[in-house]
Amino acid sequence: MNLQILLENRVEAAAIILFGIGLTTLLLNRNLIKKIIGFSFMDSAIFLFLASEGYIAGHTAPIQDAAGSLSAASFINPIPAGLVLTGIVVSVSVTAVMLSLTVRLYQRFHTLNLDEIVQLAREANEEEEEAND
Amino acid sequence: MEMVMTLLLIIVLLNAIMVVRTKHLLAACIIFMAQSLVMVLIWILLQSPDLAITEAAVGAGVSSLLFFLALKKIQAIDQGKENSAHEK
Amino acid sequence: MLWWQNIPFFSIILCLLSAAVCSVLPPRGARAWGRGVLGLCLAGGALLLAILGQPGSASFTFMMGHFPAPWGNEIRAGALEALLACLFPGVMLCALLSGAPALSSGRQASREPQYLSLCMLLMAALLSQAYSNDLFTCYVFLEIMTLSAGALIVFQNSSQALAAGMRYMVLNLVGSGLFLLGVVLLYYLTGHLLMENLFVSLQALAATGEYHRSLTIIIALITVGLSIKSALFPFHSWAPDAYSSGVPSSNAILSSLVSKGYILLLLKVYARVFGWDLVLLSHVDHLLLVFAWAGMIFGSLAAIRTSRFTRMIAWSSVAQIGYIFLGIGLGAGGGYQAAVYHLLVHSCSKALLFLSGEELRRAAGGSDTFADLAGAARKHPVYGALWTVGAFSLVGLPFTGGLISKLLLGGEALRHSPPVALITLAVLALSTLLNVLYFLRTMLILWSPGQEGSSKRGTLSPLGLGACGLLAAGILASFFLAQPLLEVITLGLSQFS
Amino acid sequence: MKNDLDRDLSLSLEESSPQASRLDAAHLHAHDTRIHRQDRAFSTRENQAHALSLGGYRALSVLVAVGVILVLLWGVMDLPAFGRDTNPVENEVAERYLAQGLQEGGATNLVANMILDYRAFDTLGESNVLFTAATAVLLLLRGLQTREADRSLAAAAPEAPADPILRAGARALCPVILLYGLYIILNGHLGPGGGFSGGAVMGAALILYREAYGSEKMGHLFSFRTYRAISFFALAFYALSKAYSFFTGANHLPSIISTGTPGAILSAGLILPLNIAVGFVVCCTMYGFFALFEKGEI
Repeated sequence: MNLQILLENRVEAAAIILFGIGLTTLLLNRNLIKKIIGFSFMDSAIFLFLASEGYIAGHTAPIQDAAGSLSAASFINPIPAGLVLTGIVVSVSVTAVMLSLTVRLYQRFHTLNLDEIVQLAREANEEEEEAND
Repeated sequence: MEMVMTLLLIIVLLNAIMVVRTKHLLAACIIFMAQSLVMVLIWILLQSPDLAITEAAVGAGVSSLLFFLALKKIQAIDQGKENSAHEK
Repeated sequence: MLWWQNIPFFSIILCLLSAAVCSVLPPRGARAWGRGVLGLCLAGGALLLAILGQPGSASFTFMMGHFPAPWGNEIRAGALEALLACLFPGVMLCALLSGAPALSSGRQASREPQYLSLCMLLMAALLSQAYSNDLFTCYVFLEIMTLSAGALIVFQNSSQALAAGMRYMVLNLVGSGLFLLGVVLLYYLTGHLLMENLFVSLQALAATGEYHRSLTIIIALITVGLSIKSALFPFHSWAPDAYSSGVPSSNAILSSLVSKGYILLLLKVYARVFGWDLVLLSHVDHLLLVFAWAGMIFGSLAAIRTSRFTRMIAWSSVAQIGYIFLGIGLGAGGGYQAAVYHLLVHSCSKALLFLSGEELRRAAGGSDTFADLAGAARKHPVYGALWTVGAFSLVGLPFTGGLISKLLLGGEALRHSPPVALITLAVLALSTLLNVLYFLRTMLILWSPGQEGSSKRGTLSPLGLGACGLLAAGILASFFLAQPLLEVITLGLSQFS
Repeated sequence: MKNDLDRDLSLSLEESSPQASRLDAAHLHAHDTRIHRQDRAFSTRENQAHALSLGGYRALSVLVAVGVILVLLWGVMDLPAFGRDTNPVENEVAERYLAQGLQEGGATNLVANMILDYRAFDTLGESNVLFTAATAVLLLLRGLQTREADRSLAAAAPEAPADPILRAGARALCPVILLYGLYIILNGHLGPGGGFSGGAVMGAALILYREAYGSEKMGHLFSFRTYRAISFFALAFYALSKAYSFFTGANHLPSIISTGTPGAILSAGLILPLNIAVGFVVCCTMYGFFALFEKGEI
């Protein structure tokens, strides 16, 4: 019976699964590029969830004609679409910043592995400390 | 429409798993682009043309471009490092 | 609508506009503009506090556009918001004044306008966090905070700063994602995004007992998301690096303002969206209490272990964030009050420690190890004294605000059941002891007669000194004016619900 | 990995043989290297532990993912079903946006009404998120090329003269794409589209032109100064016009902005100018991202 509900809400279920995969990739994958892709997937999962909230079966996109003759009851909810629009902008902004940071890190450390980068930065720190002594 | 939606959702999830499993970063970025294109279709099915246009221009367009550029840059940094190693 | 009710709106718009303006001005112009705008915001906040802080005054809402509440967007200001509107620009102004030398020296100089532009964006985001009445607006400005704070870290071009910036970004994005999912689920349940409407719908839902499970999950998502972003104990791994690798002004802004912005948002979501009752029902306060206990001990232990001066200050932030969350975990009236009070005190103290600590470091030749800092305070006795004031406040000695917040927390703990009260008091005592240990050690090192030979008596910049002095005055004032301050906080919190 | 460890072990065995005890200096040197070797042996062992834990790490990732997914699925299972018109989100808020959006906002695209009129504060924040990102990328990547490690990079990848076909294609396509982007922006209040997507399309046209004709030629057309000026004016216009609208709205003052005739190109009050401003910001930012990633300079 639970499966029944899941199947009925399959857009939401897919969004949640995608969110889980994206979150885990962002958090635990060591490769920076994959982390960023994971972040993107996580965000699109949330947007998918949000957009599916506004969807009403059989209704159309909320675009009136000039005379305002279409019935308001024939449209889907415009709020989720607007929020997702904002969210997509935020997501691409973050992606650009993350990618530029990745390029800088690669130029400095020649690796895309975040664990190694943290390790190397720590070593550089200690060397500097020794040089100061 | 129901069937198409289900199919697209399955593709979305498969893409996500493939990104995690692939060894090639270029492949991962191409999958990212494919993912954006699938999302465009999903937005159209969900009756949100605004989102479809934006996703096509931004997700499949600019974002993917930035991913490829970043990879190219990383490759160039590698080559530059090798070159300077050879010079030494 | 009275004329002064436009102040919150104007300060947000002014900061957003200044971000664009700063990016096109030359460095000197941008610096002057940025300081001027922060000064204006501070003045506006003070005026607002003078009006709204009076006993019996009421909060007001301000329509952002032509449409009333459930349709349009809204901001709202009460006593607490006014207090924070003084704190945020004030501390940032001090950080920028005192940290100016590191920004305008050498290769950084040409990038200073961009730095100031980011500071302006951060200020706009912090103010919106305080004023906004809409959860999705909060999310958008949350992302501005995340991005601009990350850029402030990597402004310093060092390897450590870049690596710290990346770790910061990754964990903060996880936090944003969890928060956004929580907001989206809330919207799904209620169909609203404005806090008042959310509150009404959620109370109705809670009364019917429907969706209890989903509500618990939503509260957990938002709590964990914002805890990650404010570096509460088990999620703190990014914080010590991020707080200690940037330029001094970035360190001060990040540890004393950005984390506070997230805590403030959490408090607002608890009080104005869910209502305290619903939060208590979900038992998330127990979780916060445990995390806070662990963080208070763990942060202090780590601060003792580290051999670097700036990192020690950064680690002590982890412990201090634990204090604030201890207040939230203790809950019900007095706890929240203590949390807000400690939030104010910690903002001033941490900024002061970072900024005056930087001057001491420069006096010691730029080194960050304790061995090299020996005697640094003797070269700059004024900054030594200021640093000592900050340290006293975090230890909780008399005549500083830190004492009051510890008393408030201890007093509140006593009102709980014996096990909770006992553990809280024991943790408070232990943590204070550890604080004494490492701050006392550092002070002894700083004031010890060091090697005189390498003494480079740097020039004192009057502005930087004034800024640090202002922060120290804030710490002392929070002790001597504790009563009126607490009244304002209580008033502000009561206006929340 | 195993080979590495073997080699290290054999090295340390070699070292322990008593042959390096002749001269003090040599002894010291050997001592030094031994410490070094031990260090390395230590780190290899650590690496091996790493390799062993890689499997565990992967399992942990899967576990975390499955855990998060299950908890969330369990949590949303009792949420309202998909695609019904009785869900809580279909309340008076959405109803008013749909029923009165045309009169109150003036745009036939009701989503544009919602994001640029009803909830314009969010969108003001959104364009500033983009500006924050542009500033951050500028801080991170500007001047990257000119520094040490990358001098050789320029030599490794000299700017190849673009393909004549690409040039011809770009000459034909760029104006069309630019016009299309402009159309999307100007049509934002009448149909799907708007400043953001249109701006991204226009940015793509600029990027294509740059790829075909090289950054130098593009630099004449679109320099860093142009970039700064356009973003500044667009953002300032956005903030000021919205400030005017918020201020009049909150203080219940009459606003000079009228919604015009629905469906006409010059209608919907501030929505069209705002879309144009957003379009310019986005176009500049997208092109700026590209230029900074490619050359470290706009």
